[in-house]
Amino acid sequence: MAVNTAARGTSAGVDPSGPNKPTPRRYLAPLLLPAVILLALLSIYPFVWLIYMSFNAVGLAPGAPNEFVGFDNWSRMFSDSQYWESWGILAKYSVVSMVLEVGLGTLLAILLNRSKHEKLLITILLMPMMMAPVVAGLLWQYLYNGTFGWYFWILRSLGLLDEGTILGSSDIALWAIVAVDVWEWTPLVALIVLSGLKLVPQDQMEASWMDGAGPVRSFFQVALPAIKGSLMIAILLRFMDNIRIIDHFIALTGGGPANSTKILPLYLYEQSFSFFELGYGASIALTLLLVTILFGKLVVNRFEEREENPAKKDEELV
Amino acid sequence: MSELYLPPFASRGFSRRSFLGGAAGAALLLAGCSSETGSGNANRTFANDAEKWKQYDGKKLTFITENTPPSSGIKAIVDRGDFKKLTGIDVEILQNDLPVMLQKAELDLRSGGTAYDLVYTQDKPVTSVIADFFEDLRPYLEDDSLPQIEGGYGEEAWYPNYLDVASFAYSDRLIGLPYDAADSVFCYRRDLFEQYSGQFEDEFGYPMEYGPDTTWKNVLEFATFFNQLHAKDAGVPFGVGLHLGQFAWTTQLDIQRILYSHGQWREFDIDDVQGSKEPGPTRWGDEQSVRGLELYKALFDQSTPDALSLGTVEVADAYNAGKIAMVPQFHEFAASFEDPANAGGGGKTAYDICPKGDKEYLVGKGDLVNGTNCGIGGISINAAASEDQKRAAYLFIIWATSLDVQTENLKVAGGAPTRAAVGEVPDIEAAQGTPYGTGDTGRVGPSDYPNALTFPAVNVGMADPNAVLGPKIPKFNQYVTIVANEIQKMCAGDNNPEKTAKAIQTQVDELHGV
Amino acid sequence: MTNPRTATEAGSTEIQDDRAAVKDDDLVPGPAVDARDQVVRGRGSRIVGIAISTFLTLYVIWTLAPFYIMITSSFKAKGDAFSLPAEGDWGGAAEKLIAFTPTTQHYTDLFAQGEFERYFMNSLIAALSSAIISVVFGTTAAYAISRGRFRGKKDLYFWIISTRMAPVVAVTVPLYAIFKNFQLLNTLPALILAYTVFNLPFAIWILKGFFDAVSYEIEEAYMVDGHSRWQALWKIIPLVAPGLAAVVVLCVLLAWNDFIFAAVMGGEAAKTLPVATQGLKSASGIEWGQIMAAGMVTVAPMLLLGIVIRKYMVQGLTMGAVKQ
Amino acid sequence: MAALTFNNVWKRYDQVEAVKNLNLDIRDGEFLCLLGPSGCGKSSSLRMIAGLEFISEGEISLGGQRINELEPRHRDIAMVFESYALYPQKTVYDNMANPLRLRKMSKDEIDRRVKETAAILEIERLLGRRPSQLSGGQKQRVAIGRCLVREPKAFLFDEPIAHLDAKLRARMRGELKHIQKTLGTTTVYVTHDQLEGMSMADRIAIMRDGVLQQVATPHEIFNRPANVWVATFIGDPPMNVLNAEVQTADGGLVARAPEYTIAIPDRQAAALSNARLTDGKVQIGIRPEALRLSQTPDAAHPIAGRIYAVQPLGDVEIVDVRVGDERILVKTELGTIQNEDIDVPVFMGYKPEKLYFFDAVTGEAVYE
Repeated sequence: MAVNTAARGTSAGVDPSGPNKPTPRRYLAPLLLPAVILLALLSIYPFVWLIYMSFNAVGLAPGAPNEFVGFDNWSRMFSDSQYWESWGILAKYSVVSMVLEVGLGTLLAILLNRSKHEKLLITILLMPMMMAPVVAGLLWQYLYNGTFGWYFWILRSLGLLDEGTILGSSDIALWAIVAVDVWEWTPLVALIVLSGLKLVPQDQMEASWMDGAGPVRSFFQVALPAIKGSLMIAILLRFMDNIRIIDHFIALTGGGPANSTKILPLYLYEQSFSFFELGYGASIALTLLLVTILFGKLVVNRFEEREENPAKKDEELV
Repeated sequence: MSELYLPPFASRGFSRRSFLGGAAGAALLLAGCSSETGSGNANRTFANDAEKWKQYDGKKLTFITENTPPSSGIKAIVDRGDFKKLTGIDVEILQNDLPVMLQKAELDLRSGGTAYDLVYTQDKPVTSVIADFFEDLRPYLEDDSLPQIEGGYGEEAWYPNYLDVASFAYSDRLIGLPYDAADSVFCYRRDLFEQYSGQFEDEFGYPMEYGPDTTWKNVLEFATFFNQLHAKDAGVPFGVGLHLGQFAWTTQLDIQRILYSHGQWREFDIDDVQGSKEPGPTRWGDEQSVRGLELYKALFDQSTPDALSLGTVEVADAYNAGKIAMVPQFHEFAASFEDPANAGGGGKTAYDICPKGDKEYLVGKGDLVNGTNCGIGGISINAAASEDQKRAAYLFIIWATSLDVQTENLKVAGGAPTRAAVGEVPDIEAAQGTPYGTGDTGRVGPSDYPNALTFPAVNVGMADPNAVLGPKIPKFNQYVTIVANEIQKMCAGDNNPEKTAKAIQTQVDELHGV
Repeated sequence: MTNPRTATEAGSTEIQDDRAAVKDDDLVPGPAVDARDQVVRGRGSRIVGIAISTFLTLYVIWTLAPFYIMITSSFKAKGDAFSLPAEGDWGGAAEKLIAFTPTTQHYTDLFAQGEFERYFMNSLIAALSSAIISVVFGTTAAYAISRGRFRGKKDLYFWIISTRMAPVVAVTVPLYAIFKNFQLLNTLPALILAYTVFNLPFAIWILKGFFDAVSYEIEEAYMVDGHSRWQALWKIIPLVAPGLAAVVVLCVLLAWNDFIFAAVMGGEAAKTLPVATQGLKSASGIEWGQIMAAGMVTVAPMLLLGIVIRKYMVQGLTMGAVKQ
Repeated sequence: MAALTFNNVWKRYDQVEAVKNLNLDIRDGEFLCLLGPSGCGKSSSLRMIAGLEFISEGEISLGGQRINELEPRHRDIAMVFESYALYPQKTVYDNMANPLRLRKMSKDEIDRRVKETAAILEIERLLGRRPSQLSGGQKQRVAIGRCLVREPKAFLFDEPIAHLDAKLRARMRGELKHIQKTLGTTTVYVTHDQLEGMSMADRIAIMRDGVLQQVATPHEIFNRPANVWVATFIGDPPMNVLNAEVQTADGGLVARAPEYTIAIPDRQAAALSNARLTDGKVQIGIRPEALRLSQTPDAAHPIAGRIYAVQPLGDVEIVDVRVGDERILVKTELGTIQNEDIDVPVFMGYKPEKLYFFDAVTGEAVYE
């Protein structure tokens, strides 16, 4: 029964593990404040600025007045068909790359988990992640190139691509960028899931075999519930990165052809730094931020859940 | 953002010619202006030109420019010390991809920054966007304490039209001098034309020869022919290359050439040289624009299948790889077309003026011309810089656009000179194609100055009535983005030409608040 | 543990299972890692085994092929070396991919004309400085959050984390305006501060986990032994050293690979490698050989880091979701 | 229900041989306990039966049928894990129903069986809970329940009660034995605790370093251990083992050590003289309860020593006596020792019929 009280303690929000005993407050301030002030300067101040900008037509010249325009930027945004289309493209892009990355990554993790070459394979899998996304974009642009590109050549030689090129057709370009994303980031999903698999209780796995489950059934019955947390973390991290990082798009298509790859962050980039519609850009940025913060909340919750998990595990042994 | 564009004084239609015509008035005006610039060395007197050049010894200038060969050439010449020896001034030359360059320059200038003293101002993508932030050069032209432009400021020394395009936007302020140029010429595989001319005649009833009267419809037929040929495993894979992908403004130029050829159709009812901050309703959506798009779509269907991903560079790569028979291309690419290492290059290419409009695609009664467009790069001075920096920068401008440096640049990097006299330098004259109009414009063969091969075609293409120089509008980049997107959609089969023209019209008019 | 194939010695990413210690019979293979190899499988197992090997091999090829093409292309001379064989000519393709005369021309060009040394240094300075700032401030803050108990702690923590997750472009817009006011544009300090926006929260996030794992009793023991509270804190720093290493490495990686900040705020004075690489694309010709060489220069140091300190890379990239 | 046979079974992990040439017949309906210390190979043996480990060499058959190649799920064997291995996301009911559902049993049948089993185990009121809401003993019952519902050919238990507290363990021993006897299912039970083996098993198989030492009833194991190792492993406190040399004296045999001499009873003397002892070295085994103590020297208490420590255990006490370099434990009634001070001299006597003799080199027991 001691177990139950401990569990209750956890859910009540009291530090469960014991090590984090309180440090007197007078010690906390000098430790915490430098970082908090620095971060506030670099994030809250800009955030307030961003809100301010979204209600103004922003003049960049010194002394040039920012003209208060009320909700003009906002109403423009809601009636801007490209804005909504770009959300759609972002969603399409994220969902498809997510499905592929989670599917492939989970499969990889399972295979890695049983592999004798786990370390070597992880090292290899890390390599794409080390590459600056913009360099990865350039590299793949070269691979896709209709004149020099090996991947173009391979697809043509295999007869998989009869007309058009990879980045030149609005049907394919987005999927071509998905492929780059899958190439660079599936390993990340695999690593996170792998760490989840390490937590899969082997005894439960065996119990389910003894119960009569086959490999597939026991995966769904035991492994999946155990790695669910990891999978969620992987998915959320990838979703947020898709919103955060647009380097692949900048290097590969710049949003073309025919806006078919203009995901929202890229549209924001274009409005802000090609057309210098900084006020309008700020409105778009705020909506993106809002969504990211929602995702962020989910991620942090997941992490906290996972940190509490090992405790649960111990308690099963008591 | 609109308050940024309030013109110093409105002056629609004020052109260089009227400005130069009223010479006396101008002199008065200039005298008045020069007295304003009364700081530093402005009122000093110098014993000779050498001293004038040296007056800013020890200063440092920063020049932000595109990463194209002419700028690389200037950088090479600066780096070897030519300008420093003359003036004692150090120049840091920053090269970037044009969008990045524009972004940086625009951010700096709009915010009143002085990170860059000198800015490369390509006429439409850059100048039309940030024209208001450049120094008026008129006072400098008349300033005795500064060395003056070799050969003066006038048509005698420079290629026609270049001055107009590089010098003005929205006002009579003279904001730049032409420094390099990218003019469209028509490049085609002469070897293939000769080889298949007869066969083409059998099928189409006239010989496959390219000349000043060749129309876009002819080009379409040539392309169709080549593609049919390719279906039989002969010739090259594709008939014609287009500049549809990558950068919106090259896509806009690609369609603009064709549209202008038919009755000198323009996008806006504005003056090409001055441009306008309030261009009013666009002409997109009218019948001629629809016909033009139909022609463009037909050409697209006969072009490389990957045309949607090919920008100017990529289409040149494809041409060099021997995949394309014809391509309208900017004349600075001649250097790579003449490189014998390339399958499609190395003396197989002929250069001529862009095709003429075809009466079949002409709506109404306009003229049919050989529509030619360009990207003229000027150099301008950041108006926010200090007086001395601006004067030192002026020294750099007149040096960089001088005959000697342009000639040198052509040798070093295959630059694209803006002074007609460069073409008269004996070596370079010898390297040019045979004079235009002899029926054999395209000179073929290896050359030390491959770009010079295109000069005869450029000379005619960039002159009236063929040259189309506009539109200079503050929202040029937004405008071309709309055009490029809609045309790409049309080519991808999402929209027909008529709907495309209307879609462009709607969005552009909305952009300009019409 | 007598079984050499048990999990304990397998290193980084394996999670040690404490049940192994409780288990009476040490000969039972460690949990998770290898145990399933020991399970009796049905007849299809050989085919499954072959399928698995094939899949893994293909995946490794898919992962490495771009690197191979990048490396070889960076050593290929212009012209013919870059052309492709006829479609379907697989023999010719193999020849083109393997047999060519390597040249270091592109690298020489980069460093001779392109001022790549300077870009390299810019990248290095920006990345390292931001990493150091983040780790110094991050350590104290993480300690305080780990040990402290105060109202609003959760909200503070979430705010810190959400900063790390903000879209880069969204942050760039206001930061640009602010840096402009402070005349920081086009300087390395601007980049260093911008990277700190993401690196500092990341450092706090990871290091908090490490401090949580250090028992408070250790500090109490130091204090009982006669150290002050500050000395005690200082004494446990070595215990989170792996975390500090992980954070430095990951901060360097993030900053090194950034493009948007450097492109918008870096200017020439603070041009970094990714921006310089992208800048090799021009409107009048793309030197793929040179771009590939520049890409190699950009990616090689990080690859090296990745191989040398794989463990921390894995941890950092996964935001600590993978514990060592 | 079926018999289980190990036929020359080996288990190897890379360099290590975990089970060496195991031959063992487990009869139909028998409760067999695999007993041994850590690393003796008992768990590996059990897991080979389950199919959770490959059989490196040899054959295991169940009901006369070779099962080496059968996947675990096709063996029709149920297993209770040391950690219980309950599915945390499922309720107790679903945990127990899981194996039945995998066998595509009808809903009613599943319900009937789960409830029946729950009744046997007295866990009906827990059916709706999740494992995290259960105590250790309750989890243990659920884990057993998950096995019972299946009516498999054999039960495997892997240290099922090792993590319960002492009181609960004693109770569960009785219950497990009762259930096994009621169902009559062949059962293999792995433990390191000799008490569990002794109290529950029909027969005990003792393993050490992968080698089977002895298979016998608990009674036989205790009273006729096959070798010195088994002898000392079973029994609490463990059997005393003294080193001595066999010598001839007074027409009989004696075992002589520097501090004492023990006369070897006649019935064992014959065996010992026949046995080819190396250099006459012998080990003498005496269980602590077979020794008696006196604080005065007499003929019945020939071995002299000094008190090292006295551990009273309620009704009895364990006296730790130092004899020369050796220590001997004596289990005696409370109050035998008046003066418990350290180093007080004491004298030990023994029942000759309770002496064991082992070959000092091979460790084999020498019986008449």
